[in-house]
Amino acid sequence: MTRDFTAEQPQDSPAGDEDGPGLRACLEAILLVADEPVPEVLIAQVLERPRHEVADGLRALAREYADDGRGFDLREIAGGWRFYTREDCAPLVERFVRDGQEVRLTQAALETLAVVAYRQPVSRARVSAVRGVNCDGVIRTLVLRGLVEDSGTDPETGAILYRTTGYFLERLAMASLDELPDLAPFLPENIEDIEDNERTRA
Amino acid sequence: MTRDFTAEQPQDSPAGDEDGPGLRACLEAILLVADEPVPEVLIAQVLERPRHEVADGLRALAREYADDGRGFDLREIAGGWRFYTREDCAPLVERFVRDGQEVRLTQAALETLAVVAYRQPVSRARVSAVRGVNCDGVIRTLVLRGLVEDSGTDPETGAILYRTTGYFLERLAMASLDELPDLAPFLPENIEDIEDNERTRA
Amino acid sequence: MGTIMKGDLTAGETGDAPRGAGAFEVHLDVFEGPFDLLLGLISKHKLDITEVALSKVTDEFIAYIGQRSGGWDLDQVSYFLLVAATLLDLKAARLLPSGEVEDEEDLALLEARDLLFARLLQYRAYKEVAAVFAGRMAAAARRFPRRVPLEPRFAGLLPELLWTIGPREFAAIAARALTPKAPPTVSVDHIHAAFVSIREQAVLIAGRLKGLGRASFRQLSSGATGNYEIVASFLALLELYREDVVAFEQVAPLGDLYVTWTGGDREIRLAPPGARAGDQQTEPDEEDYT
Repeated sequence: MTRDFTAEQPQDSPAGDEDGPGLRACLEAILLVADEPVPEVLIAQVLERPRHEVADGLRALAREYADDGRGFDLREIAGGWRFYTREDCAPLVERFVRDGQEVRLTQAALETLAVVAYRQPVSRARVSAVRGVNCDGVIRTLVLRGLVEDSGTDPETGAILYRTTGYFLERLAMASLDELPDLAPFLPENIEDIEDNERTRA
Repeated sequence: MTRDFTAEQPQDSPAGDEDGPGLRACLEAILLVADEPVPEVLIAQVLERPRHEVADGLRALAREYADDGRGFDLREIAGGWRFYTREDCAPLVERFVRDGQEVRLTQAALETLAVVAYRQPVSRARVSAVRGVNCDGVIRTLVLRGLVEDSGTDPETGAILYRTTGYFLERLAMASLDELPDLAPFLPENIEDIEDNERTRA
Repeated sequence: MGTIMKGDLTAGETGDAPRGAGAFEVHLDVFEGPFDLLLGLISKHKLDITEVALSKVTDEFIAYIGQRSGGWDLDQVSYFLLVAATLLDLKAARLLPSGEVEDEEDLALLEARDLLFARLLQYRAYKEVAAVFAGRMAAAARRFPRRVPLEPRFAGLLPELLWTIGPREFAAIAARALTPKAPPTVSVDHIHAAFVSIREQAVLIAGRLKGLGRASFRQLSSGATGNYEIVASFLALLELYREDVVAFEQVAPLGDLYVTWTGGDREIRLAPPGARAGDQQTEPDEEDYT
């Protein structure tokens, strides 16, 4: 484990002096965790560098990846930059995506989906509190499977809220959420307590 | 910047003939789309290559990234391989990632987690006996955080047993539980006696 | 997250949490349990855990318990009392002139001490390794994993889910997920508590005594199938004494207790249980029952 804290940037200097990571490394690190195309301006802001420098850096990097025959490349799409798999690796990636995934939802996934369906829009923290276990990974799977989607943020907490999708309705053969069966017959009588209980826990 | 193409594998192998991408590119492409640690075996299956070849390829790639000072890094954690940002890019990535901050654990939570990690599978009563204080609430929090999970019940007492999760390994950046530091140097010699005693009391 | 351990008790390489040397006095109330407190006290006096100046540590430990008012829960109190009692025991043993004779009590004390310190050492080990965990977590948090959605072209390739449930099954799953889990309870099914009625015992004993006139308690309780039944017999006798139908006689302290029937032909009819709860304790109790 490195105890090397030279990476800490001094407040006044832009990223990438002698001690810190260079521009190339900074761009790579940011793009690696970006979950949607990142505009040049945003990167420039984060790195505190002039935009043209960032733009040049991104283009150089994209060229480098192509020349080196890497498995990924960097593309500018929809006003932002993002890592993509290289075109000629597609068949393998396809095989990986097909083979690596379950075709059945786990019990945990079904329960999580049910909580989202009846409590939507709802935050991950809330779902986890209701189920008593961490649901972050399961919700990511449900999003990946197109059953659940982002529906904005909670105005108070800023937490992302989730709701079910049209595909979810399709799978359950329902025209709308109004057709979700009433929970009352399935619940113990003290349903009021449940609501209260959840509120205090969540 | 490497221009070293020795990583390209010999022609006769299925996933890397003259026209197709080499092993290095394939590994990069697959890991780029993975959102959780990918076991070597799974990659070997998808690429139809011997596992040791894949293992060597992954290690070579990780070394190459480190030598080239890239912004990302390949690491084997929680039973599989995955792209991570490089450590000295952390300040920039933190600035970029919105909700990425992990909540820091309290001292009580850390100690409880330590007892569970070394004694797993273990009941709440056992953990409480070791710490000399009731740990029920802390364990509930650890479950909610996804660090600890239910692993069935003790056949004798019927008590729920707990163990650490894959997310726990991720948080500690360990490939497996074998990497837990050795506890022996810290412990008294007659630890067995304590164990027995606890069992009768717990 | 105020940790109170001094440097010698922490792995000391995490470099993250503020960990002042003067933290001890300030954060006295953050001690989470008796082991925590004891370790804190020991490290405060810079003592080796195996050669603790017991009397001093014991006094401070007891003082700490005395200071705390309110905020205790039963669980905590019992843990603290257990440790305090052990410490007091050990302190008392130190204060007494130590003779050559190793009687059983001495041995028990030695065992208690060893056990307490062994458990303390064990606790300290986990505390140290917890500090290692904190360090590793802090370091690991500086690296971010790639965790992004699939490119759209691949997302469409995911194998179609097998979906076998309908809305009703789905609602049942939701109801189960939304029902609060029952709080864990300790099962007492395995305890076969046989209830013995004191009134029944009283009637039984009265019957036997009427026939015998006089009998020892040993004799009267000889048919008992367990301790609880002996206790019940004894309580029954006290009830009969209150009814003024028996007399007790014990020649020597710890000697046999003799019971004489003085009630003539009286029928025994005791009040239902609970009607006079607490009376028993106020009953004169001169005799030295065994």
